[in-house]
Amino acid sequence: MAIRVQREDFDVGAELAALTENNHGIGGVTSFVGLVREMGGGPSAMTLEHYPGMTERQLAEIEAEASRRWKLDATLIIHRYGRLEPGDRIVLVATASAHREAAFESCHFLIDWLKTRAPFWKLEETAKGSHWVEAKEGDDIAASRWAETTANEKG
Amino acid sequence: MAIRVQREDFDVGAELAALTENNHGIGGVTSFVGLVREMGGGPSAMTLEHYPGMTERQLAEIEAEASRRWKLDATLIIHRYGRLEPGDRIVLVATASAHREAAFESCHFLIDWLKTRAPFWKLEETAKGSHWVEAKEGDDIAASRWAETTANEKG
Amino acid sequence: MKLLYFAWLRTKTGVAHEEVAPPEHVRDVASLIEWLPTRGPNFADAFKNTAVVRVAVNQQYARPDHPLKAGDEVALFPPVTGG
Amino acid sequence: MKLLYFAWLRTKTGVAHEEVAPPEHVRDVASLIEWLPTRGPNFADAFKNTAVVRVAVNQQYARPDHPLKAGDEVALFPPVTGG
Repeated sequence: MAIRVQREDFDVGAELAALTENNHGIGGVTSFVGLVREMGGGPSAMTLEHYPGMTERQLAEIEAEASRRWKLDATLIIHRYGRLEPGDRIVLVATASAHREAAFESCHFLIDWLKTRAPFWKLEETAKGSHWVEAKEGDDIAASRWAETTANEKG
Repeated sequence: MAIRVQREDFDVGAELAALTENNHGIGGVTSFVGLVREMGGGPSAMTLEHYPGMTERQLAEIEAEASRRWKLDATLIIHRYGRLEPGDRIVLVATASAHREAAFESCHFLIDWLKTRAPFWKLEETAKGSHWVEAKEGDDIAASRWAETTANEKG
Repeated sequence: MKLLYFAWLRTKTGVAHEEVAPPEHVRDVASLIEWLPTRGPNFADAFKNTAVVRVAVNQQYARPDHPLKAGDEVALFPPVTGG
Repeated sequence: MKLLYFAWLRTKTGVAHEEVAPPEHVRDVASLIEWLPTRGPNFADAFKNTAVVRVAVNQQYARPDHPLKAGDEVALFPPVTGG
């Protein structure tokens, strides 16, 4: 159960290996790596702003909620901030469980909730200057399919 | 779109990095790593037997089916055979897409189908000797939720 | 009371964080959101459309009826776009 | 016709692969599965419960009515347990 918010890149292989080390009850690890995607109109970098303190708190709450809902042996969320370029890793979410269903569902749950609740904002650089990326309604819909009591906590 | 059936271990971080290299249209990579799980009754190794030729064929068909169903930028399946010990990696399935829903669903689809169609068999070593692991009905059920035309192809 | 602004709420107001002593009638999130645009043209512009403003009190998402008190840390930001 | 056996079908029959010339009436997967247990006690034991036997013809899963011909590669195995 680990949360890290950092400027630096991360080593996916090393992180996943550390997650399952010495726990031979784990049957599977599902992970999601989010990358900076190049939008139409050529290369565009972005800067991720966040709310230090609240970010860690929200991620820890999301992670605790996943551990309540599924039987998990280990979870990891790493989210970067600062300036990132197309192809750069932004986020890693990984969940380990005895069974693959729990690993898949909890990992999917974590990234969906993270996208609607973790206080990060993307400032995209384009040829015409910088602009703040608008939230996608699809993210709220994706998160809402997991909704139970947590759904109405969002302000 | 790559399939590998091998005795050797694999480097998850390097494999995932290679999968997305030079494709900046990819927004997310979902991966699943299956591990040898220690069963009740202490450490137990296993030997994975497979049907060379048919394995690669089946995996390639499953992968092609995933690429028909979802918009994917890259997919990778690596499956090991031979003797493995608890904690060892058995399988890696990874899918890359512009959008995370496609990556999650296709990765989940691939591992569910792989578990019911790829010709691998586990011979488990226990204190009482070796025995062939029996197929879990749950795997058929997990795979059947993806069923369309492919469901009735299984003999 | 400490106010923090993020993303375009920060760039529009021109303020990252500040200490404020709001008038007496500001007792909850809703009344704070009503008061803020009265503080000058940049605030009026930033809080033009309050439907897209999210609020956290002491680092937790808060609803309009959430009460506010002197020592609170109140953050104002648009819908999040991380991940 | 080449036959391959995997997992406990291999250990029970004691055969990994073999070349066979089945009798004339063996024309599809179903009739092959009926003929095999008649080949001796180890085959009778291995094919006691044919409901759990899976068949692939030329490396593709095949149903009972799948026709067989001389040069086919036919694999017999229990439900798979990989991944």
